Amino acid sequence: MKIHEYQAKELFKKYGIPVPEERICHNLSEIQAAASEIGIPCVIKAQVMVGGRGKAGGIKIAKTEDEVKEYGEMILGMKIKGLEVKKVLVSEVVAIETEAYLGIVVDRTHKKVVVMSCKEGGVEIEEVARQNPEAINKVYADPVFGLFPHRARKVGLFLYSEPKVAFACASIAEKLYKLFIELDASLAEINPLVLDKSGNLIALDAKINFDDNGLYRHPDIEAMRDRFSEDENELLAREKDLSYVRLSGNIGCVVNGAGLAMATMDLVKHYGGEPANFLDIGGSSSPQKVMNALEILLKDENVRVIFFNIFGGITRCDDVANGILAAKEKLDIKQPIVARLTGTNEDKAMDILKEAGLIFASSMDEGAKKAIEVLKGV
Amino acid sequence: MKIHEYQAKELFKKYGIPVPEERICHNLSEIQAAASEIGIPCVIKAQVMVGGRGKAGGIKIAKTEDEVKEYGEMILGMKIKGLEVKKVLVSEVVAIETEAYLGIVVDRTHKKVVVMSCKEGGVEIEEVARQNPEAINKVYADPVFGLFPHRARKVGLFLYSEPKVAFACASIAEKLYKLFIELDASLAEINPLVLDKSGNLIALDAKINFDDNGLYRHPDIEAMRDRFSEDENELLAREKDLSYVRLSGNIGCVVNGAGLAMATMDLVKHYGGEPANFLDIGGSSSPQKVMNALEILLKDENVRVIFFNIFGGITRCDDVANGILAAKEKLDIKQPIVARLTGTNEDKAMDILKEAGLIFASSMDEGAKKAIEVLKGV
Amino acid sequence: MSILVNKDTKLVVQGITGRDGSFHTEQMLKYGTRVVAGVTPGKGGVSVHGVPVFNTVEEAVAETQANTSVIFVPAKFAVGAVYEAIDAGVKLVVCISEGIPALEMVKITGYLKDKNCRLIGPNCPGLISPGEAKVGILPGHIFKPGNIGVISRSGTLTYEIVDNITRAGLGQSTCIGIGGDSIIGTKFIDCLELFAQDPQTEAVVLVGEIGGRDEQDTAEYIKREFKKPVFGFIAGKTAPADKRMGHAGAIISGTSGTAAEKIKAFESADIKVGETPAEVARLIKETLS
Amino acid sequence: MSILVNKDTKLVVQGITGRDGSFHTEQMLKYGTRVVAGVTPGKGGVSVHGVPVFNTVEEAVAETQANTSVIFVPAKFAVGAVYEAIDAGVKLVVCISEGIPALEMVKITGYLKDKNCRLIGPNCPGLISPGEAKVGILPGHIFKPGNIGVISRSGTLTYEIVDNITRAGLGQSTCIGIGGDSIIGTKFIDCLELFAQDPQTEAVVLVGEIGGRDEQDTAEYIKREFKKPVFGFIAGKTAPADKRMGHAGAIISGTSGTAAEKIKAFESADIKVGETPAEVARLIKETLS
Repeated sequence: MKIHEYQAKELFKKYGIPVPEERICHNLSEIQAAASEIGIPCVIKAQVMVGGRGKAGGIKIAKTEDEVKEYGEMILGMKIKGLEVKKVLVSEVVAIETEAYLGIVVDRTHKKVVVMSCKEGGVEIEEVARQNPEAINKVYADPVFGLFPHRARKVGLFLYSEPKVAFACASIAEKLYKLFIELDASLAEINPLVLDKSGNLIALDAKINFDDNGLYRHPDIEAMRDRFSEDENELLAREKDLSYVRLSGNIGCVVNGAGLAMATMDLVKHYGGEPANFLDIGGSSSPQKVMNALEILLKDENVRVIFFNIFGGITRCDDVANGILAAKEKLDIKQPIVARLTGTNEDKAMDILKEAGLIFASSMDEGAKKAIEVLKGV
Repeated sequence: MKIHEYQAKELFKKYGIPVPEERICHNLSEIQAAASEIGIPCVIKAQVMVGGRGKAGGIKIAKTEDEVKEYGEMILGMKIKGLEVKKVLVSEVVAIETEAYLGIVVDRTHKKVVVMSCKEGGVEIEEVARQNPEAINKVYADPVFGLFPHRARKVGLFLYSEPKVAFACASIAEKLYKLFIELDASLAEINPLVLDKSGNLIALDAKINFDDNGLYRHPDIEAMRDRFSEDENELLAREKDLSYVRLSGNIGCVVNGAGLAMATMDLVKHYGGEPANFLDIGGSSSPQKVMNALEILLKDENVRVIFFNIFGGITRCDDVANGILAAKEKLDIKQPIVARLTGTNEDKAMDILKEAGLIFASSMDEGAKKAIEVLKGV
Repeated sequence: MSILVNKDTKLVVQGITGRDGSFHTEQMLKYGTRVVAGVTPGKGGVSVHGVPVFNTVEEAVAETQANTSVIFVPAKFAVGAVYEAIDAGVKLVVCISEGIPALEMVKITGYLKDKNCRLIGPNCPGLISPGEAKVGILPGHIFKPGNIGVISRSGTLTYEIVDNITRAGLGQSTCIGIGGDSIIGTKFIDCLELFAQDPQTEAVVLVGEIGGRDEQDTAEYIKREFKKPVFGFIAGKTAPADKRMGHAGAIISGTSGTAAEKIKAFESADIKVGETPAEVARLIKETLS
Repeated sequence: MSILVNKDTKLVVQGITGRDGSFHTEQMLKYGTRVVAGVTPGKGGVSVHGVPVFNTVEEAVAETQANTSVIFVPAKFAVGAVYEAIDAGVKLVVCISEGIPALEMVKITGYLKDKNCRLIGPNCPGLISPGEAKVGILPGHIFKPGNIGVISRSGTLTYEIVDNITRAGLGQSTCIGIGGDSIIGTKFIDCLELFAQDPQTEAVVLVGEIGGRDEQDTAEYIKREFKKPVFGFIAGKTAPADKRMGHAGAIISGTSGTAAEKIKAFESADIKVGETPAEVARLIKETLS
């Protein structure tokens, strides 16, 4: 789960990580009030959960009251990578001496939490990792003992030569680590970490992602979820305990298992079609779950054909078949359905569906091809 | 550091460990009020930090209002093992089905925290350990991962066969462990842990000792210290950063180093004398520290001769000598002083002290003997 | 031969009295797995499908000499169940349960460091040595004893590929679902090291997906020292960035962890990558015959 | 020969710029110890008594190949200093600092489990191999090279006993102050195992005190397998119960950990126990000549 910059900064504050003076605003008058409180010049930052806000014109320094109004009006409501800006952050201007990068992630390879730092700030760390990996300093936390103070100092001493600043940075690294661990984050990033002209460190931008598996024990974090910046279908799917991701194609896919669901999308594409979604109905799928899946799928108006790819194991094909039948009745499905149901109780499924007007396929390749053919015919 | 039963029970409550309904009282009217609130019959328990309160008559069940008054008056102010009872706990009567022992300590041999349990409650666990060790179940916490839930369940399943009670007990063990770790305890004991007639577990008595080395990070625990039940000299010594323990003899000992201080006491006893105290003035002792030591020592009116046993290393004998001189001047010391000062700057010390009227010894044996002789002569 | 599980596997099922635990105990027994014990705290003394149930894994191991555990308990209790299994001294722990926070897996990894125990999963279908033993939820009937080792981050996708392999007339030595989470107990390389030592295994199939760089690390390892032929499949070529595709570990972070880079890494290590699940089986068939 | 420290010891002093660290660095240098580096975070670049100071132990080890660390930092930072030393790969860490909570020592013990590193202390005077190297705060001049190994829970009491031994004309192979806390890195038995292997050491003195049962455990070990003559002293025969006698570990709990039971255990293992420090030296002299 992602949260906005302003939310991440609230958490930073709670953990004692220094952030600029700033206010979150929902409309122009709030922006103007915030600007006069914080002082002009000030920074106006679009709050959308994508990178590249600066390049897209979503971050501006307003030097006059007029500019506050101008940029405020401009940024509020603009679209960045398809996302509408509904909130902006009005922030003090920080006198930047140097910019650095400080981030924490779980290193999947070493199975440890790693603190990454880079003397260049504002960078896309994955790009640096690819092109100039030695510019990144990695300091690992012990899997059990956490980030030892001496390792935090190592982070600080890598970024700054002045001991006072280095140890202030070490303290920030320790706090960021504490936040990361206590909140089950999957990413916590200060980018850039700014050393200002007075010699103080300050987190100019903030990004925190959370491990979905850990959210159950952090209702306060779950409550930060911005439902308006998420896809409606994806929200609905999560509520119904289904995994769904919207794509831009027109062949709706219903699959059991995440790997097979991805492979199904890939196969559709392989044969020249365009998948409309990723959808995993999970292991022991009841007819009701199949109903729910179809209901979500059909909310996407781009879907023009539905492709069921079920490899029965724990999932029983007859359960899926019953779900399809029930859904057809209840939901008035107009789109043709291509069904490939194999494995546990596939014969029963065929019996159930034989009168249902489906297009059957005996392999996933055949299913994908038929779905594409049908589409051309429709 | 030790605390009273009622304080331990307050901590139990905070950690969710069930305790009887009870009130702490300082005088008879409070006792009577508490009794009527809690209901009669009730238990009246002396709050002193020693074992064997029951045997000493410090715990009584009052069955009538008259008995509340009678026992209240009797217990308040009584002396148990030399300690005056200044507070009593008035507690509900629990209908006991079974009694067990549940305690947590640091196992010095294995360097781990261990949960000890015994199906017999109210016992002196060290006695059981000596006489019937197999009656004690030991479950170790992992040094880093703590008390795994399955190990806590093992504790519960050892004490109780009924799963519901066993798991309730496991939960209590987990809470007691949490308290132990979070508060730097050195002992946390529920003795007895009672299963009442309704099938509920309840901590009928509570004992918590704390690791002095951990107290600096628990000011709230330090604040629980009952200064009135500690020896005045020992309190004063702690404030002055000296280790002092009062004994019943008349030869006051001033030594550098805890081991040597004990050996000095033992030596005094060995040659037929009676040490008045343990006193370690520590490593790098300044003249001021020696002054402080003598000041504390002299508050003990039993002290009739003072024996300095200093093995100079980091401790400089001249510092000690200067301290003695200064103290003699300021404190009007009437008792004879036997001094054995050897090691770093011992010659300087002799120069400083040659006119001070001390009795010198060249070895600790000689010093101990001279102190005893002097005493006989005085 | 085979790796990790075989006829000597003596299995304890943690969470045996639950719906999934009970169902799959029956399935595993039917397959011929020696399920010797079950554990559900507080249910000690009952039996499930004839398997005795104990209160603790320690007891189960003491009474039945179980050497392998499979975990079917809800996410909130799964972490504790893993520690209990390791603590009881079993040599192999297979955690089917999903939903374990990544940071708990980091800690479990720390706990395992000095233990003589291997963890497979979590969030995995388990593993099977066809004809010998099945530990987990894989549908036994699609497997056939043979010489192909299969290692996969996925469940049903594995079945799809195995089904194709079996239909192509080939069998499997051992098939391992290593799990779809970002931190897992046993990774591709760990399995390859075992397959390298297993004379029965003549070739290996790696079924990877987007997210992380386990496939890339594995490709390096294979270049360096793995001698048997390897085949590969990567799911998620059409997956968008920064979206979790079902599995907690199946996520492209920014521009890293894409299917393209994984396929490239595989190909650089001479791993034959199938475009479709069916093609994987064809490639194996062509190469091995 | 000797144990643990010798002419090859290359020492890094943690907290070298502090009052105690600086003073004892000078003392150790004067004794002939190879003090190769000091560490104080933020003071990297300066030098103390000619010893270069680094910001981290890692750097110090990299630059000077230090293999041993001695810690002189306040209690609140001592725990972190111990982890830093272990983490930097030194083989021996000697923690002079006192005041470390017992539960922190429990955790440190857990951390040490799979490390090739030994901790001595905390709350100890350090150790000395006379004529070779001194690591800690022991007064060097009272020691003399020889064949007696000394292991002690105490500081000045050890000096008292060593002084008597030296005056009796005998010398020491290595003398180790293991520390007065309840949980310590290296115990009597650990040292005895090393002395057993050291040909220079002909006899060993154990200086124990009230509290715990390390002396009792040690007596069992000696009965079982330690072949060299052992002498003993126990401090605290007159100590009352339930009172901490200076050292955090010197406390009789109820009725256990008394001097009497320790002396009894020693005697049952044929350890000659001196009634007074001077008698210990006499007993050794008598036995060895």
